[in-house]
Amino acid sequence: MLKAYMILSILLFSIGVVGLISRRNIIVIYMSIELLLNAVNLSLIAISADMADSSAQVMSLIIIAIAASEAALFMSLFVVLFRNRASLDANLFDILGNKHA
Amino acid sequence: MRDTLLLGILLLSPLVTASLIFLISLFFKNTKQTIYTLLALAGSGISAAIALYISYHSYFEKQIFSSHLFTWLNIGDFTIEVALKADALSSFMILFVAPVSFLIHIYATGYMSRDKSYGRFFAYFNLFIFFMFLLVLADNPIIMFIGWEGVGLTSYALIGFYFGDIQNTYAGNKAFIVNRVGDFGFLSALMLLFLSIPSGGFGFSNIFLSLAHIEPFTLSLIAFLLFVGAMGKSAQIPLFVWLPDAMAGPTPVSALIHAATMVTAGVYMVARFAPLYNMTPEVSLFIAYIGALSALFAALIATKQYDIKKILAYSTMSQLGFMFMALGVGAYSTALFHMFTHAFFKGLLFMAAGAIIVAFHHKQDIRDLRGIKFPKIFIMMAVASLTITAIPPFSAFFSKDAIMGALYASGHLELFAMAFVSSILTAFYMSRLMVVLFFNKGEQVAKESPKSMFYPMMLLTLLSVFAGLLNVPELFGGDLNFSHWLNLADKIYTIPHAKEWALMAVNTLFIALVIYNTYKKYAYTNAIIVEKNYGWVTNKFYIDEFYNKTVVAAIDKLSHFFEKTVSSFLIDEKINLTALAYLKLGKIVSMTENGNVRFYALYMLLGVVSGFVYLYWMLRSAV
Amino acid sequence: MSVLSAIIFLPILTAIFLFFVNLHITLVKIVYMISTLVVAYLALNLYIDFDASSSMQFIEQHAWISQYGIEYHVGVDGVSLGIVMMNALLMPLVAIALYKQRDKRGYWINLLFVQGGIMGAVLALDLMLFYLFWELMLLPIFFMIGLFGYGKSNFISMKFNMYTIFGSLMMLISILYMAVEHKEQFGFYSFALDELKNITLTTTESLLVFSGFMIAFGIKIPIFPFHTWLSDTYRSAPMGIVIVMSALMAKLGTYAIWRFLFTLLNETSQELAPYFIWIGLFGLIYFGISAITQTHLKRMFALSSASHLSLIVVGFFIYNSYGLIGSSYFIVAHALSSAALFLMVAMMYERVQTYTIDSLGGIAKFAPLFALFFAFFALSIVGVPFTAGFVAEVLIILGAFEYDTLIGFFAATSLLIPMLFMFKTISKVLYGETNERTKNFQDLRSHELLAVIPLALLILAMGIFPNYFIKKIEPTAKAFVDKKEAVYHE
Amino acid sequence: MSNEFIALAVPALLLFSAIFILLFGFSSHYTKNRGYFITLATLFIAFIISANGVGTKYSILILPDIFNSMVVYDTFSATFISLFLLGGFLTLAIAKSFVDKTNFFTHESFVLLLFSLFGMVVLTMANELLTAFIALEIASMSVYILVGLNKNSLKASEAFFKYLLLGSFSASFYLLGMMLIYAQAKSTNLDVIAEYILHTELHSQLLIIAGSMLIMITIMFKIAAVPFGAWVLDVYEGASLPITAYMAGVFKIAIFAFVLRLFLKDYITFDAIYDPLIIGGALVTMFVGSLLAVIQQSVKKMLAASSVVHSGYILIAFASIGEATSSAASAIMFYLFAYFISAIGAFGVLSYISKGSDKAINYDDLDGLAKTRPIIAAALTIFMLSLAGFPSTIGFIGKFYILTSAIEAGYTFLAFFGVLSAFVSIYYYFKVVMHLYFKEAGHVEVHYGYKVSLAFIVLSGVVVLWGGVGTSLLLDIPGINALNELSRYSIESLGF
Amino acid sequence: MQNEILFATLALVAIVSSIVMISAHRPIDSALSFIVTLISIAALFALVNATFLFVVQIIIYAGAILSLILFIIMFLNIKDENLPDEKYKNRWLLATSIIIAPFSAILIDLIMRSDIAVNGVASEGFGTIKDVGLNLFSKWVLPFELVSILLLVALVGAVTLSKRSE
Repeated sequence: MLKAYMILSILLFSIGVVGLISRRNIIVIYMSIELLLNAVNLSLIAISADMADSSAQVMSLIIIAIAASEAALFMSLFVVLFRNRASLDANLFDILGNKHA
Repeated sequence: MRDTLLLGILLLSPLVTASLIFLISLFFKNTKQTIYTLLALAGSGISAAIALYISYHSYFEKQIFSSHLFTWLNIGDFTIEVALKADALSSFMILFVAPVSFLIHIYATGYMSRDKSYGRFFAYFNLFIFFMFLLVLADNPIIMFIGWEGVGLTSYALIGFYFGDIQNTYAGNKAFIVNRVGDFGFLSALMLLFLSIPSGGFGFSNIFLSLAHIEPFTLSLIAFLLFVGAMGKSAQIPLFVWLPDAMAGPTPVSALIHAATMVTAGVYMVARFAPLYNMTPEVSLFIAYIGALSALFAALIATKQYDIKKILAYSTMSQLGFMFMALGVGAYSTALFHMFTHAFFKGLLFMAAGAIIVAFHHKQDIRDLRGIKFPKIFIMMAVASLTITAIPPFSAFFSKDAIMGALYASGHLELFAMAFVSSILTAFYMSRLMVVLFFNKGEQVAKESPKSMFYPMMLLTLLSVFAGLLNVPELFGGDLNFSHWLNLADKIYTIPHAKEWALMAVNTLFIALVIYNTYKKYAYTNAIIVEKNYGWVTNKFYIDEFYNKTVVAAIDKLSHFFEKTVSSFLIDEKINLTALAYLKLGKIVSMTENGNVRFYALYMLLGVVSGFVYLYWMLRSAV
Repeated sequence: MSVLSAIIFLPILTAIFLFFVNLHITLVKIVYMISTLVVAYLALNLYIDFDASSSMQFIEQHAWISQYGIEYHVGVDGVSLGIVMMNALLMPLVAIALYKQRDKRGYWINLLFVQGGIMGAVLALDLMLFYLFWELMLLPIFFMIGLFGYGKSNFISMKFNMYTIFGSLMMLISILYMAVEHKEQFGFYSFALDELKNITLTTTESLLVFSGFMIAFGIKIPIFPFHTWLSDTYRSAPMGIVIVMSALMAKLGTYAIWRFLFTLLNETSQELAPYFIWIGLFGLIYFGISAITQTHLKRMFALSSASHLSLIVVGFFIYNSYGLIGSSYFIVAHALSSAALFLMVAMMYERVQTYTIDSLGGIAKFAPLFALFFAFFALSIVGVPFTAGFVAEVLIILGAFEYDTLIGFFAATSLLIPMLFMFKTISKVLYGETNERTKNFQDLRSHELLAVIPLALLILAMGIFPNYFIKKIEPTAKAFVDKKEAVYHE
Repeated sequence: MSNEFIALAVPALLLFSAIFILLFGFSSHYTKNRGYFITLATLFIAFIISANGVGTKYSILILPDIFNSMVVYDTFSATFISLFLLGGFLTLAIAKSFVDKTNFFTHESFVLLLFSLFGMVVLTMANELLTAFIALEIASMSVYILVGLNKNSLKASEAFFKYLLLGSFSASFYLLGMMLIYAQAKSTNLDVIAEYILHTELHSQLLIIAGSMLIMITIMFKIAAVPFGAWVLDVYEGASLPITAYMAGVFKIAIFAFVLRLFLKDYITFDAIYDPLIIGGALVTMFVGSLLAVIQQSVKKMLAASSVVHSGYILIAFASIGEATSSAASAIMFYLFAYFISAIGAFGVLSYISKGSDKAINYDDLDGLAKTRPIIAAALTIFMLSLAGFPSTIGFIGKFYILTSAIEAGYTFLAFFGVLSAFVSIYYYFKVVMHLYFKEAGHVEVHYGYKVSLAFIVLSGVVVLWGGVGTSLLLDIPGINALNELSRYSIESLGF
Repeated sequence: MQNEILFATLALVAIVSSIVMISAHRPIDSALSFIVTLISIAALFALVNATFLFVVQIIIYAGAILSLILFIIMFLNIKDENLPDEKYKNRWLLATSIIIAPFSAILIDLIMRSDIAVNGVASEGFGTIKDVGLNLFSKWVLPFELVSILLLVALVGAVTLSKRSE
């Protein structure tokens, strides 16, 4: 069961990565990141169950808290970005690249 | 102590006076000429006096003067002393070098009297005789080489004396550079010689003692390379090209350096190394051939020259060829004796030419100087010309005849033949010169030369006539005093008196015939004007052009090739290109920095994936 | 603090002082003069106190970076003494000759820095210390070219910098490699010359280490084919630095070959010697011939320097006492001559504002003193008798002949090749018709005379009485040759 | 002061000060200057306290019962903590003009600065993966926000965006890796993991290896190793200069402090597996970094790209850690000292002369500075030389150690490539010097004021020089030897 | 067996919904499918007796964070025309999937090969709030405290960044 959970978690993680890279919409990108964290959590819970030790659950609890703080930052990021460019297209934000140098 | 003093003063008085003149002329612009004159004459005069004194003692008392001044270099076995030695050979050399220099000094005070650079001239002049003495008196070849180079250097300065015309400077450059080619050989020879000698110092005596230890090939190489040095200095084929150009210098310079002293240094050097050359007959023979060729070649060119000094220059080269022929067959004393007489008559010829040039406003072309009226000069020049053509009983008769005899006796008849032809040609070009100058209709009358020019010439005239008496052969009841004095490792050739008489007679007869014919051809005609003044002979067989086209042009081309093609294009440009390529690559790589965050994430992913692929590969082989 | 440290650090400290204290330019020059004269005085004392019967002396040794065995370790022997003396002598003379031309503080500060750097590099006996100074002396040169150079000076200073640092970095790798090897073989780090020479390396290792060093030295000298920075740099650099480069810095490269390569990698050096002899001979001819068609004086003399430096390299690599003494002597002789000649060129430039040979001519007519000295120094570079260069060349040629006859002949071409361009130059610059530029040519002023006369006298003295000078080098040379013998007998 | 006290006092001080400023910021008594000086004073005091822990060799677990052995205080952490505090202090001190002239430097920025330092302090002491991660997140998030402080600036926002996004992305790799390690070793404590590795076969370590790899990716991201460091140019460019200095000089060192501990404790066992990766990473990082650096027009970007190269150098030493443990580890420490001070100095000078403007400082902007501001120009030159590894500066000594350790470990070729990229770096660093000295100023510069900032710049310059030549022979001030001792003690306190 | 079926179902739901999330054009669709993912993950938690975490997951993620996202989407009032025109979205998705495939495959293979499962027997009350809480405050107190600071940082940051500059 543990391995199944872990494999599922790896798959979700990969899907998250794919989403993160492939999508231009920053909100979707953000959700992909959240998916990454959830994937890790899923494994941790499984490990916890397997070990019959709730430490891993604590860890995932903490990760959820971290995710929450990331969420706070991302929310403000959306605000800042949208305020500046009225768009949440990741491709638009490239003035720092060499194209404009 | 006495030796040191004598040799030291002999050597240093020209140097000191030269330096003084230099300093004065540089820092006190308005010095009177008299002061220079006094200094210059004092310098050479003292030397001349001491030289006569030394020669006297050497000749009559067989004394050897030697002096050790200081150690020049001492590294392990390599010890070079600054040592002077006046043995018979050196004494003989200074016997004519010093007085002739002195005479030419006096002459030059007159000749140069109106030149602005009077002081500079004498500074160089005295410096030159210092180096010449160093060359002659040195007791080891390295010091001799220093003198050898030094005369070349001062000669360079004097040839380019009138530096306002860049061509004169180039002539000086040419002289020095060609000389240095010879020096290259000379120095190489010395190095080889030094390294071949077991130990015990590098003085001449020790060198000659050690010659037997040297293996034959090295010895020949050394002998050959030494002669390369002599070729340069004594203007032999193929290193003669500088001598005619060297006539760009003031005439006293030509008289002193390019007739009487410096150019004879090669002869002196070969004679100095006589023991060496006696051991390498093939090189000696080579020398003889080079001498013969030079004599013939120069004489041939001289027949078609029009510049009075150039004629004399080629004549010098030709006479030097005679000397080398004698050296080549081992008749060292004979060669030296010819050198001795040559110093007088050639010096005289140049001085006379100088007097003419001064008197006729620096005209040098004999076609412009046809039929000049200049009686005193005419007499002196006639004497000198007769001397050079070896008409008895003038001095050169004895010397040149001895050479012919030696050549004949040595069995190398081809050499003899070449010498004979050269001798005939000599008679032709000298008489051509004389006849054109003096036996033609012309209105040009010169004013008399100043006394300072005249008296030295007088003295030299006398010497030209009588110097031969010092080495009268047995044939005429003499006992070859000179040869005995010099006591060189001569090869003794004896030929029957009858043959000798015959040779002499034939020779003299031919010369007389040539002179007569020449007179007939050129006297009071315009033969000189209408004769063909182009062609191979007139243009000196295009040797200069040949050198220019090959050596000089090749070096220039090579220089461009090195600088433009190799350095700039092949190396530097490639280095710059590498740098540019790096920048270009940077530009390409920076395209990954396109500012798009998704790409950055993609790079990360690629990194992750490749890392994991690597890891998996690693672990597969591990597990 | 020994005299050597004083010689090294006095200029550097003076430079730092001058940098921070904003003095009037006249005062700067005075401070410069005082500093360099004190150094000259110290160096003279050093020369007098130098014991001609032994090799390395005045050793000073302190721990510096102790964990890595890096020491402050300096000492002087016959060969380095020559460069120290030249460095001490030339710096004040440069100032005497050029003080009117240069009114920038940076000029003098940088010169002081260079002096200290060169002193340090010459005297260092610890490889790290050597490397430190070796690099440090680069910096002021970089600044000098960039600040006071001509033409595309920015580009050229950068190029020069990159070129030389490339070499230095290669050398750094070699040094580090040797130090690490030392640790592996003896258990502790050391960068001392005396220690590092004990390590044993495989053939490949020693070849690679050797090349690292050689690239650094080869670029600095420069030997073919590392020379392409040379002519542009010389052309662009201000004269003070040109003098330093040609008279001192380049010599340092040859010196370092001898000091470090021959000590550390004696066998490899001997094995590779033939190649470098040929490279050197090729360079001698190559640079000499390249110089012939140059039209820019500084470029020409740059190539001329390179040509002679190649000969010095040959002298070192022929590995006998003649070669060594000859090269050491040539280092000094050429330093004097080339410095003097470049000084003359600088004075000339001040008057005519051109370096182009073809636009000059007839200077000798109005400026006999200038012409005299110019010609004298030029001839001393060619190596005519009675000048120091002659002695050196004779010794190197002798050494070359001892090594091999053919190589001897090639080495002897040094009699010919420099002449080809030098005489052309003398003729075109000094002789011929005067023109617009040269007709008002002012002869040497007294302060300029003051600068060149000592050089001329020293060149003459070294040419006429070489034995007096060579005695100081001989023990060093003997030790060197003994070492070579030791290798042969093993 | 007992070490335990120091270990608790320093983070506590930072934390309390941060919270104090946070609250004080809402009060009407708050002025920017006060906030600034309180922060500065906090940093200074914290530095003084922590500096007491430097120099002797010890290693203690802090309150092991309460904190469950999750944090450890040893010479290693003490040294690094002092270093960041000093770094933070210097950055802030030099940035005085910048702080004054910009309006986005509100009290929150001081708070965030202190928080980030707090995070780094904990990170350095962390002996457990999750603790380390949270500490890292505290530090990172503070820095993300600091990057985006100037929210009116498009550049800053964009930098914030990129940094946050990629940072979170990379952080999730860390968590994934941690999860894998935990799954295998059943613990996240470094010591326990090390124990586990020591007593099991490779077969039972597969997930630890994979997990370590994933953690390494996060670290590579933070130190901007290629290909994980693509963000660095953009973010450095977008952030305001003091923050850039802070990131380059301080934050990066904190990461390295953690990595070094991680490496020495756990990774070293997998040396054979990771070495080729690190070597490859080092080579690519140096190569690409120097390629990027040579073509930059902006000095700031150039410094950013060159910081990538410096990461490459440090990776060389990491590769060598397996074979030449103590020398490589001390080399890393020393190199970090060297890079720290030089980078802070270099960015500090840029921030000093930028006067708070958002504009990128191009090479041309430095033209003629040597004439108008000789001292500043000289200081910048010294920093450039140090970054380039020019002898007589601390940067050279650092590079020297790195190269030596590489050679000692048998990676001479790596040292060779290191030297090659150092060669290229000469170009772009000297280009700065060239512009400072050789070009004429296009415009006349007014004076910049703030003697304090200037004093600290000069001080840094002197330290850079002293670190390159300093020896107790001359003055009784700790020089190279002392720094060496320090790094050796630090490494030994980790058990080596 | 029942567990396996449940797991398989939930896993399928999670995967499908997450794929929908990353490929939906409109963010609101993504968010909604993401909720499905989160809930299925929460259900997976519950499946292994992590009851407390199940609750937390539902409350914080599906509740708080997702509402926040939705709120932001609404708040910013992003219209369809403001959405990026993702022409090559599918290609990107495909390409990235191919790129990441080795990574996933390797990790899965490693997991399959490793001996991680200990099959511990859960005690009574495992995964309850008490169990987790005790653990949290005994072993994990430091991370807990640190997380609070992290949240504070995030808070300060969010406030700083979101407030309009004066």
